[in-house]
Amino acid sequence: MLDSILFYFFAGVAVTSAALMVTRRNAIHSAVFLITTLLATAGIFLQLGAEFLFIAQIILYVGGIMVLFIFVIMLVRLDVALQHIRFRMKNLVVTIVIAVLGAEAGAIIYYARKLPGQGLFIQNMAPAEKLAPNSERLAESLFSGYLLPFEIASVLLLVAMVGAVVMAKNKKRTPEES
Amino acid sequence: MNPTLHGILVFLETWWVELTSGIVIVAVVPLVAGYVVLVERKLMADMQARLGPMRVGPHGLLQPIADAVKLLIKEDIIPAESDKLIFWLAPVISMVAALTSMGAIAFGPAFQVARDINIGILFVLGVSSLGFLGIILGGWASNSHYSIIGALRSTAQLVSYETAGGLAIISALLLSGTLKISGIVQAQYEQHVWFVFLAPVAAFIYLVASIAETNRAPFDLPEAESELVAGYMTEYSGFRWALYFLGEYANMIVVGSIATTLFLGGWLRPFPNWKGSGLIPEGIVDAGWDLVPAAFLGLIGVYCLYRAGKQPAKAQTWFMWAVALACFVVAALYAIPALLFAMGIGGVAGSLSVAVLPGLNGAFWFLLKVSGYIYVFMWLRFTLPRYRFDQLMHLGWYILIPLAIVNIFAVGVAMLVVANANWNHGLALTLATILGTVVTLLFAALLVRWHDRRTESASAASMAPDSYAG
Amino acid sequence: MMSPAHYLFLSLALFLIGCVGVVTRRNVIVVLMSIELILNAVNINLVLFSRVFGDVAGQVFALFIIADAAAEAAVGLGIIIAFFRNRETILADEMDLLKW
Amino acid sequence: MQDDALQNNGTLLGADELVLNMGPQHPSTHGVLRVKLKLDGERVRGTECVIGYLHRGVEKIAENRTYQQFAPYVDRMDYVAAVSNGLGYCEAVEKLLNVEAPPRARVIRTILTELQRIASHLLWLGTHALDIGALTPLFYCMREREEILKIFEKYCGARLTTHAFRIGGLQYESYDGFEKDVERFCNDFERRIQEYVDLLTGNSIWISRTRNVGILNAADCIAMGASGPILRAAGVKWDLRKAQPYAAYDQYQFEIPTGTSGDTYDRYMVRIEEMRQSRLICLQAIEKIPEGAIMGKVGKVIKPPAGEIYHSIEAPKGILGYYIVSDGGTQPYRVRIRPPSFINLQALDRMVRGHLVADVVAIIGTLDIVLGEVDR
Repeated sequence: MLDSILFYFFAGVAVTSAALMVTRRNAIHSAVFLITTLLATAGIFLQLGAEFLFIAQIILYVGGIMVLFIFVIMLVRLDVALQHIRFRMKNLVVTIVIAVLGAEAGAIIYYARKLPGQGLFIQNMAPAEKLAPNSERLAESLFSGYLLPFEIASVLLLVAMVGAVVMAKNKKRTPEES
Repeated sequence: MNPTLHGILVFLETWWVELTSGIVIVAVVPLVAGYVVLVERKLMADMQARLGPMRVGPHGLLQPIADAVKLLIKEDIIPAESDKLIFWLAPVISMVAALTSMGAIAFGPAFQVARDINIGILFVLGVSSLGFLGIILGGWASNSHYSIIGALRSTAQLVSYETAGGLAIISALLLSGTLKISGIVQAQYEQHVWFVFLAPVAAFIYLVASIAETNRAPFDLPEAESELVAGYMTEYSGFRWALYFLGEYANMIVVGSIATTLFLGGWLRPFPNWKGSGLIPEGIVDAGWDLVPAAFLGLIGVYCLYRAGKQPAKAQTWFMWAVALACFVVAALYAIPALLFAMGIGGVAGSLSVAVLPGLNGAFWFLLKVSGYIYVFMWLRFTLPRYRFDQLMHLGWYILIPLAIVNIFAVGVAMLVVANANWNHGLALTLATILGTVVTLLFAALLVRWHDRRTESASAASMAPDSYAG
Repeated sequence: MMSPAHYLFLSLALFLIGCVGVVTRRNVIVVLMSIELILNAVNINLVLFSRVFGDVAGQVFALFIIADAAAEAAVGLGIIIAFFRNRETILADEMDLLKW
Repeated sequence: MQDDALQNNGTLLGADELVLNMGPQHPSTHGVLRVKLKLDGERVRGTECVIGYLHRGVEKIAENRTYQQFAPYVDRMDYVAAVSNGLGYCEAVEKLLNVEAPPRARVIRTILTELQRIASHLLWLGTHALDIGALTPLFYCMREREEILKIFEKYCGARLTTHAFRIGGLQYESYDGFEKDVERFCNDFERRIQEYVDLLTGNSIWISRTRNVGILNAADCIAMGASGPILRAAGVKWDLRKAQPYAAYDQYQFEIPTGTSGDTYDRYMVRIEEMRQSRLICLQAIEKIPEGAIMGKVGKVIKPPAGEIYHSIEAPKGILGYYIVSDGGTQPYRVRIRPPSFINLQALDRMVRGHLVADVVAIIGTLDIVLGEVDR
């Protein structure tokens, strides 16, 4: 009972604010709605027993990435950010195509659910205890089996950081140390 | 019975402690924050040779309520060119983040809303850091240059100092080996020492970083009133402003709680493991500690009696008497279960005291430590001038963050040494801690020297030819 | 207990909304945000299946995706800033030069 | 201001400079100074001072008042150092009349003026520290200033705009216990100064906020006519109390404190030391206040002979000069006042270039301007 209320609440918030995010003209509003979506998704993670991802989502996504977005939106011109979405035929067509694709995928999920035992996927979840304690299990996995990808990810982040700094550095300005 | 009603009843039965704690947090914390403001003003007045608020209520004790009423009935101004939605939303984010993060804090062994979440400390950190979304959005939405400069400063500052603070916390987490809040306190109990003594450098870095995170002087640049009028809050007034303000003070309580949990032993009393040597029997020591909160309240009462005669007005004298009386009554109420417990009286009263006493004592010690931490905040605010933005950034990136990283390694190596050495555990611990601290401090000294030389040469270079260039 | 299909539908919905955003919006920043939304939808699937199979690997991958999203956002926004500085625009359909 | 910026591409990123309007309502422009800052990020690329929000036409008023009637007006210029203003004006008119105040009057004038210097510097110190973010010194300074204002109040009944002196001498005898009050204040004051020094001088944040900030070297000071502590902090040993002694300054021993680099920290040190020296002057002066009349030979109607005179004194903020032209009537033909704050304010642009917004506040504070005097 509580579980489904929570799920529908989070899912509703996520989908609604995602839709609002795509349709708002103002980029800051989009960012705020994306933050709402991300927080709702974090709630879904928590419901799925992924505590660590829940907090990683909040700290990294909302506290890090989205702040970066807002920062950049603040830096670039406002009247550009306020551009209207011009409704064009192209957009309509694209949206319809995506909707059709979505309907197909939805149908697949729906019918796959109707075919128990066909081996498409398991209907019921494993007990939550299998993943507890979550952060310890995650850490074990991360630092044993996935150590190399982990290191690569850290290198990726470093490269991205350096790249972003190089990219965003103002070359016109005379270098001035304070 | 109606199944829905039954479901609700079951739900309530399972979750009533959490629900009550949650309601208490939402209802009480704003009030507490208001009184923290009053305490701050009183302390500031005391340090500045004046009286502070005296008009509303005896010794200004009703001032926070009067302030709240004033702010509530103030005209609600939204600047014409502002972004209304965001302007409306931003202070709410600030406040909600601070209150939500309190959910996972353990204000004692019994008072915790989100009990036993595995990532407790990360939850508190992560959610409280969302508060600065409120700051940056509010600064942007106000559409004022002061606000936006304040918001930009705030973002840069929070990002830098959260990094330093997070790295400092890692040292303590290494020592405790868990993210669970009760686990961290338990680890300090089991290791017989508060982590502030095992990782003093980390505790200090966290102190500095937490001052910066809460935008308090000397790091109050985002709202530096002499430079940016009020920074990101410039365009805010009335109740929205009050939300920001309460958010800031609630945040102070949050960082104070984090520091208390991680470094100051949480709800543990001093010397929690010391059960008395041969001279004093175990029960007496425990009972003595149990009586400390009551004695503390009693002392406040005695002080009130002492001050009562010196009040300028009759009403204030009576008020002081009343406060003293209240203190004595509460102290007596507090002392009874402790005494019952000590005397080993069983029965209903005895079992009740056994159930209630540890929780109450824990909350007392926890709040005492948090108050001490917040007092340090205030003390620094009244004493120190404000940093400049570039100095703030240099301090964060060139000194605190490298220092925190080195400290993590120092603590890690010290832990390895302690784990592998076959010496006396306590001796190894002391030695390793001292060594780790010394290494870190040496590194700090090097950093500071390097940094000083660097800024000196930089400022000399920028001053000499450039300063008069049009 | 909700069935996995519920989560799949949620993830699908977010994914599709993200796709619509990427294709229809002109503001590059919003396009980047839509990509974040898509990645997030993928994360829901990963976490869901991690739970369904009782294997933590899915969550590890979700963590990697978050890291990747951070890297992507940093570089993407860096490019946007550099582009804005030179061209004074952040509209996707005005980004029609390969060199400036 | 928004419009200005929008024309320059309108953004923080795209714009070459962002124009920030500081004042006239701003907590730390010390009144109604308006400074338009041209910023690059937080770095100041240029400034433009807009003054005149407090203009009352003091010089014009003088032409329609008798010499005595005009005396209270000068108190309203530098209203935190009213006594000094009055001293300069009275002495200027006395010079025009060719009379001298009696010795007793001159000594009492000296004591009050030096007390006023301390009060002015105290107010400066408190607000300057507040600008840089130290909250507490302000209240300590106010506490000591209050003692001085009490002495003023006992002497002439007014605290701020005192109108303590009259042309030709004094109107009021010093009250009973005047010497004792001054002595008590001076004896306490040494200890009190130490409190500020403890709070600020060695504080590393204070030092880093003031060292190498707003440097104005000696040549620039002289070129711009900057005077007072600003000039002395740049290393120029120039003090009118020594150079052209007036009142009774030639009778007392005191040092002229000077700095070396002319930065904000030096100006702070110079002013702190000046307070100490003023205290010494007061102590020397109360030792022997000569007996005698307090009013010189000045008629009820002051009609100076036609001519012109320039007289300047060392006010707390710098050289305060009065240029008075008389046409032989009861009202001055023209009065021109050289206000130290106005001249010192010129240096602002040069001092803040290349610094950050936070330094602008510190530099406005260190200039010790009073807008009543700048705008007159």
